[in-house]
Amino acid sequence: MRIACPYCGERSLDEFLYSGDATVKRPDFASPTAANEFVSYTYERSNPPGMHRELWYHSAGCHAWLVVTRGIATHAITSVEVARDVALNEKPATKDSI
Amino acid sequence: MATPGQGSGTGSQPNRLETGGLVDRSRIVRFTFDGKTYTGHPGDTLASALIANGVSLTGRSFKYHRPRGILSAGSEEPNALVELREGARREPNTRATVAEVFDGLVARSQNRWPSLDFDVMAVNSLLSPIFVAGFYYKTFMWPSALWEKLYEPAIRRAAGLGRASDEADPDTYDKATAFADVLVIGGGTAGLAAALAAARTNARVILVDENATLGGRGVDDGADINGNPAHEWVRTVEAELSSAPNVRILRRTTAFGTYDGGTYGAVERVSDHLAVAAQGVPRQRLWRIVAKETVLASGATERPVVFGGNDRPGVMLAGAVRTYINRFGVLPGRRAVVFTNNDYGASTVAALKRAGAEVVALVDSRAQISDEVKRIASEAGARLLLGAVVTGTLGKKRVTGVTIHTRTGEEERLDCDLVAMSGGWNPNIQLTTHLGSKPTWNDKLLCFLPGTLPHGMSLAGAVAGDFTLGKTLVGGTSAGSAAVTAAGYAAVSVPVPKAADESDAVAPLWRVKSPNGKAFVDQQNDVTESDIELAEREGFRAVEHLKRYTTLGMATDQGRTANVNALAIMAEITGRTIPQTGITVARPPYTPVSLGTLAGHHREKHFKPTRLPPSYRWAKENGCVFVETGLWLRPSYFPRPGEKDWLETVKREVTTVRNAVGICDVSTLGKVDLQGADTAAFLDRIYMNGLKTLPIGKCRYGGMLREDGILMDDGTVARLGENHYFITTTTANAVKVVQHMEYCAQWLWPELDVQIVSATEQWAQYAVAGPKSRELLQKIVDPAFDITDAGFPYLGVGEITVCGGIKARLFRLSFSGERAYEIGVPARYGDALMRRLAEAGKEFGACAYGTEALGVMRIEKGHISGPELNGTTTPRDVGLGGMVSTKKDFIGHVLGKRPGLVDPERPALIGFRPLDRSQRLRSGAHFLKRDAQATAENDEGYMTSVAYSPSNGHWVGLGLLKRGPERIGEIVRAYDPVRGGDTLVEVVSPVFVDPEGVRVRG
Amino acid sequence: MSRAHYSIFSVLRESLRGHTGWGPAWREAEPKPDYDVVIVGGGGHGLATAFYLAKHHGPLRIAVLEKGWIGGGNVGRNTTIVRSNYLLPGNIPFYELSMQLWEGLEHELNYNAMVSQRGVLNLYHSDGQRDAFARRGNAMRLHGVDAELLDQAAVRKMVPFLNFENGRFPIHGGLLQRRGGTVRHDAVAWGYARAADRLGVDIIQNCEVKGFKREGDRIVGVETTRGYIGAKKVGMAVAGSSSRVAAMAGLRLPIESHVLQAFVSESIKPFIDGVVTFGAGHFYISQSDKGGLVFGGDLDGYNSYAQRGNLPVVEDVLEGGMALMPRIGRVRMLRHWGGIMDMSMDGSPIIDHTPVSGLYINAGWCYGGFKATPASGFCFAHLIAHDQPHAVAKAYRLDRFATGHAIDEKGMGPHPNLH
Amino acid sequence: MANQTLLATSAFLHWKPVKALNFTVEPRETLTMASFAAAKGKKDALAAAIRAAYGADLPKGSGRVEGNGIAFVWAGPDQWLAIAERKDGRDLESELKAALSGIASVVDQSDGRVVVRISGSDARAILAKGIPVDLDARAFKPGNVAITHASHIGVILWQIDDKPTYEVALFRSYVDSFAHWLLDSAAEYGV
Ligand SMILES: Cc1cc2nc3c(=O)[nH]c(=O)nc-3n(C[C@H](O)[C@H](O)[C@H](O)COP(=O)(O)OP(=O)(O)OC[C@H]3O[C@@H](n4cnc5c(N)ncnc54)[C@H](O)[C@@H]3O)c2cc1C
Ligand SMILES: NC(=O)c1ccc[n+]([C@@H]2O[C@H](COP(=O)([O-])OP(=O)(O)OC[C@H]3O[C@@H](n4cnc5c(N)ncnc54)[C@H](O)[C@@H]3O)[C@@H](O)[C@H]2O)c1
Ligand SMILES: Cc1cc2nc3c(=O)[nH]c(=O)nc-3n(C[C@H](O)[C@H](O)[C@H](O)COP(=O)(O)O)c2cc1C
Ligand SMILES: [Zn+2]
Repeated sequence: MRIACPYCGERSLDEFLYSGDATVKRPDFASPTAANEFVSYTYERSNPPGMHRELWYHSAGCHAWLVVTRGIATHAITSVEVARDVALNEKPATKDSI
Repeated sequence: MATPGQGSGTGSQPNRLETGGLVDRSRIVRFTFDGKTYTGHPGDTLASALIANGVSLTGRSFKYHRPRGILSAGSEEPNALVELREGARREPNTRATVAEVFDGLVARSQNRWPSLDFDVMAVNSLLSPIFVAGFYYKTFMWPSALWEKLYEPAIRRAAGLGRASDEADPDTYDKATAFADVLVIGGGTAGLAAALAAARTNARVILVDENATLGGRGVDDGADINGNPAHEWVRTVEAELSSAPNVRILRRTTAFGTYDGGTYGAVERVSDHLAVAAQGVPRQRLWRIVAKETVLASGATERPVVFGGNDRPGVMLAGAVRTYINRFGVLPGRRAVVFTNNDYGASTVAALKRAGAEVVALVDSRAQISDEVKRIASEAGARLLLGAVVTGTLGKKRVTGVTIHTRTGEEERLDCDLVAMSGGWNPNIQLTTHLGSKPTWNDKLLCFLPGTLPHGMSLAGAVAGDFTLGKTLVGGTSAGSAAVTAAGYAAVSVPVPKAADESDAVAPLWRVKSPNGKAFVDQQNDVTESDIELAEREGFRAVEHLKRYTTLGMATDQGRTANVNALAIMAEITGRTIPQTGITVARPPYTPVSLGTLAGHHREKHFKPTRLPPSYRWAKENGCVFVETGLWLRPSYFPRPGEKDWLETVKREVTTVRNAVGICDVSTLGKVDLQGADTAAFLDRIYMNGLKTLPIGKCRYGGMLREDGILMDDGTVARLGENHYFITTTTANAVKVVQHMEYCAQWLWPELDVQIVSATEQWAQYAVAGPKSRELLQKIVDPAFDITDAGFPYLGVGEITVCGGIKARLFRLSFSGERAYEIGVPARYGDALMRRLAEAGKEFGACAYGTEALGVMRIEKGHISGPELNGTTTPRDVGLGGMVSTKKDFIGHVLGKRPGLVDPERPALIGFRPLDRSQRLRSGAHFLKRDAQATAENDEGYMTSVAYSPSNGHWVGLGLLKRGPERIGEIVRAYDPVRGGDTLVEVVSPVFVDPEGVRVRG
Repeated sequence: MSRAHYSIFSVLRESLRGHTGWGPAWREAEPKPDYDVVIVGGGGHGLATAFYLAKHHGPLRIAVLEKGWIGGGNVGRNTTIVRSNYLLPGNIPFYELSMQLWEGLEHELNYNAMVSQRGVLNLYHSDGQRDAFARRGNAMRLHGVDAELLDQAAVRKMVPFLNFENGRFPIHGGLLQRRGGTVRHDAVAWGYARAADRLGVDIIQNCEVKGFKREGDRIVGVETTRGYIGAKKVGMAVAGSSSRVAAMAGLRLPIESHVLQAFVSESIKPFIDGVVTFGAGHFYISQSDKGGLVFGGDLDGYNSYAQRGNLPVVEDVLEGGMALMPRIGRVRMLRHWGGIMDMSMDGSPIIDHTPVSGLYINAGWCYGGFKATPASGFCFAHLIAHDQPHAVAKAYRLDRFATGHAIDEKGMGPHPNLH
Repeated sequence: MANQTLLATSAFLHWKPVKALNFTVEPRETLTMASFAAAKGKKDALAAAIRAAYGADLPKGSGRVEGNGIAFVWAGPDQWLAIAERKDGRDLESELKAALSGIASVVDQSDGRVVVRISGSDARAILAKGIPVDLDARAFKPGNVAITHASHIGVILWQIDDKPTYEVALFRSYVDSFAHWLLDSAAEYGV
């Protein structure tokens, strides 16, 4: 498998570490149902047979976290995005400042 | 007409033709087989050289120990497996058909005793009525103890083919990555045509072929291209490709696997054709080839026919017979029967005739054949037996004749010493299926063709079902052009060479009904057609069941010559079609690959890189004993002359620290520099304890959790400036912590302004610990800096200079519980600083100490380390519960509160000492109540760390004990049956030295 | 003749008549309209469950539905190691029960699955690792399981062919479980299938479950590629397909699917007797009765439903191999393949009810479920029959992640690919 | 004892100099290096500051540029490694800190990483034995940078000229293992 890092170009699998589902979002710790939400966030996975959005880390390369969309049954990769950009786009603007 | 064995110089090779073949007749090489010396020529394979010398018995079969000879002329060979070379280079199961001969080659037959000619185990053949497929599942069950004692050892003694060497492989291997616009796999006529078309565009082309010479079957068949012998065309193309800078030809290189993303694994046998690899040259090389486009031109493998005694030496694939004649100039037999179901029989008849053999008969299972074939047979003086089949072979260790079942139902015997058989061709489609694609059956060509191709792959030649020479050239040229266009180059038109299209007509013939004797489907694994019938009877009808039950196709050849016949027979028995029956999954490698090649450089000592700390040299000079910590070699202890064991050394080191001063290289700790306006907020979300209030110029101990509330790492956090922090991690977790921080910064909280840089290697860092530590440091710290307790109190941090202006960082931290500092200097000065500290420390009685003493002192102080931070403990478990903030969000906050993690029954950290103070403690011992039985129900925890405490004069331990902190004073058992230990220990405070913490503050 | 007892006598008898008397090891059953219990998945666990249900909890009308051919999943592609050398109290009794069931398996099934207790040796390379193994060995001994801690000399004596002299990570010793060993993988599936069939279980191949039918909160049957099949209770034992099958019932599991590769070398004369695992790299090895070196290493590292591996892991595994035993350099790899692991979030299995009444789950076996096959079947059968977990499997709850009772042998936390 | 200065220890103590016909390896010992990363929202300001100070345009993606007596090597998203000769006590950490105050974080790397220069017509073939990046002249040119690994050792690699000459930066502690691999790989080329 080869992953096209948006920064480094296409590299072999052994430069990357897989790190799970990119669709689960870390819940708010102050939510009244935080306990359940964190369990679901941390442990439960759809693990679908089709396309999967998942996190990879370019560990032996540029250290960027990436969101890779990949067919789980085919290993075919359809997109590789910079995780930081994805996260910033998905975050509500109000949360941008702390 | 060439005649065997009469020419000069080949007199000792009775079956060498006088002319012909591509071997180098000007040179002679000597080799031995089973101790006997023979000669051959460069360019010979072991098989061709054995044939030249009239050797036809080359091995014994796996199960029945039947005599076996050479079936093929290629990598599909199931029978002629030998042990090659000797001693440390002994190499089992090498196919004689691909091993090139060289001067001094030593080969041995295998799986026989005492000799190939007389093999005692051949009695198995007599027992073959019992040893049918799957017999052992039904037997050897009673009495059960005998399985391990008797049956299995007996089975194992019989198991295996060749012997692995008893010594480490002395040869070297390496690996390389190559990138291609177009990769062409197979250097037959199709592959050469494809490579040429692609190469002329200037695209980067890699051509691999598993053989030493290019040309493939076109050369083997002695065909003509553009009106000249095929090998001349091959030579011209090869010359052009060799001189093109954009082309790399890898000969003796097998593409063994197709992997995701256009990656192919290939193995180049760089030196296998030599007696010993040249200095510095590897034996073999693993190529990872990354190709934009790939043309697979892997050709086809001929199928045997399943008939009685079809495994007898002298029965050979017809194509192989042609190869031996045309490529090697040897004649595998003088009186031949050709047995086939396709028009290619004619070319075998012709080749044999041309080589001077007598062709006794052409036996063709088809009732009708073309006039052209008939003409060739009659020209060769061969009897034509149409609609007839060979049912059995005569002879013992070599065919002496065959029995024929004629069209009219008669039995006939023919004398012969060679049976050239062909049941049709199977395209070598394996590389198209490695990514899961299913092949499709072709009813006209009677073979499986590739199904959906892997991304970027196209086909050329016989693998695509283009079985005729003319078509391979047309198909190869156009596949090469198409591939190179797809790779982004403008194709150049290349003239297609001309060759005749011989007929590829074929009719089904998988097995001969009512065979005379055992009819083998998988020759290496001794699977017969009756085994297939048995499997069917017992319900193992799915092809994959058939395979596993009979072991069909599971031998070293992976059933290259067996699988299709087998499933066709299964289809016939079950009344299904071949596509309904299906084919078993092919897996990499295409042909077996040496394990050493896959490891390359990374073996033995060089399995993983070794990381050396900055003062490694000093430590070495001072007799240090090192210990592997991850990839690092860390100083473990520094024995001095006269010390009788490590314990004595460590005691001395500890005592020195506690009473004077010691120096320890702690450079391997992970160090991370964090800067940015939001760093404080960022760290606050990563550490379980509050860090926002940490003043500039101060450090604090911190702990990080995983999101599940379990401790991940601990270390110190130093604030160097308003927005500048410097943290340390444990050596083991340095990489993991950086990865985690990047995850948090890039994915969880990308809005924060924080920059994370690993600085582990920038700083050589030394712990200087002991009551005299400040005095020692005073001697190297430049006078401008105040390191008095007032100016530089406990937990202070400062950027200073030492030794006249060398920049340094000083931390007042203590793992040992003594007054202590950590001092960091740029790594290049590490070794010199260590020397200087040792030198300057002499007057205080200083010594260097290593991880052992470090461990002792942290245990004496009740500090946690790796054994407590084992991925299953919570802060509370290890006595850090008080540190956990309840006010802020941080990773692990929410899940850390789950009932299972705050259960008061969870074992918690506490100290232990032996009741009998002279006794030794061992970590890994489990705790039981004093009077409790040693059962699982009574298990109350375990000892995590122990040390001999010089300060206490006895062993001390830390451990996780149920409600530990509540049980101080209780006596429990430390039960250690795996080391024969069972010690009464007292539950005590985990702090064994200076419980008030006075000394650390000075 | 399909009910023939297997023995040396029946084999001898058959050998006199060309083995024409053997019948199918199991019937090719056609699906009936409904069953008391339907087991989804004809792997080791599903077949064992059916067998123990029939044997201990009958009479019941039971079917095993297999989407392909039985034994084609992980039971047919694993490295065949069986052992009960676990660390945590949630695991040891369960795996020990399994070990004991292996020990009597041939007679229970009348099928020789070649349970071979040739020992499992885990090497250690540091003092820390030694102590961790001591802790484990002691835990085993407390549970009545055999464990021995060997020093270097003892390891040398036992497996002299390892690289003691020139290693990157020195071999200091090993933890040995003599009762551990290997079992002929395919024979486990076939043996259970045959034995279950003899007790009346319908084994239905080429029958893929495509959906669950519910009435209210209760399961009433399954939709399959061979039509609807009614069932009072449904047990799923589909290993690598667990998430997919559970999703049909609307469940999200604490599981990710990952590829694990396995390797076999060409057949060579036996020289490795037991199972050896390299503690400083990802490599473990044994030798099959046929002579092939059977070995493996780490997961490929990413989730997948494609039963194949990638090249970097092949290299990584062999680097471990050549670090540990450089004399195999000239032995050749014959084949490598992949299997889909149902990697749970703590690396331990799940045998439990689901929120859907009548639907039971057996999953999360990671790369250690082969050794569990007998106990898994035994306990799953117990659960399905009694609606109560079996005593040795009571820690394998689905809600353990919510309650904080994860059973994390490796201490890797919620990272399925690291277990 | 006078508080004399400390002498630096070479990271290349165990190296033997390599000079073959078509392959040379030369440690570069006299460098000062610092990494710097743009503060949030300061990328443009950073680029401007570097341009002003050194007359160089920071490479946005992977690449290496040279300024006045300094080279900037891309070292990851929004991160660069500045490299210069360490003559006359030059110290890039303090120099850059002064130039980039408030717009980038600067970290000294002069000791954490070491740089090896590898040159000659056999270099590509030798590096291909451990570096899984396409170094063919068509794919990788002077000024190109790759962060990758060489035989399990993390490296930043860039090309200097068409000879070709490359430089490889790696963490200091790996130097001996790196050398072992490199020389092992070069042996086939008579090195
Ligand atoms: C390479 C490798 C090495 C391993 N090594 C070991 C080892 O050494 N020791 C060990 O203990 N364990 C090992 N394991 C793990 C072990 O093989 C598995 O945990 C165990 O086999 C899983 O249980 P099973 O046999 O029931 O699974 P499987 O055999 O996978 O059975 C599940 C069955 O369910 C079927 N199925 C799936 N979906 C459906 C559906 N919708 N309808 C009908 N049927 C369906 C599948 O086709 C499959 O046959 C290894 C696994 C692999 C892949
Ligand atoms: N008429 C028939 O029935 C018939 C049938 C089959 C073949 N043929 C003849 O066979 C030839 C087919 O030409 P072609 O070029 O397609 O095939 P080929 O057999 O001539 O060449 C294929 C080459 O690929 C090599 N190869 C195969 N797999 C490889 C791998 N994985 N890695 C490296 N090398 C590999 C083989 O060693 C061989 O040299 C023609 O000469 C044709 O006449 C005829
Ligand atoms: C323990 C074990 C031993 C094996 N031995 C062999 C063998 O000797 N020859 C062989 O071809 N395959 C062998 N295999 C691999 C199977 O052929 C097959 O690859 C594996 O069961 C996975 O199935 P698949 O490749 O059809 O998907 C073995 C598999 C296992 C689990
Ligand atoms: Zn990258």
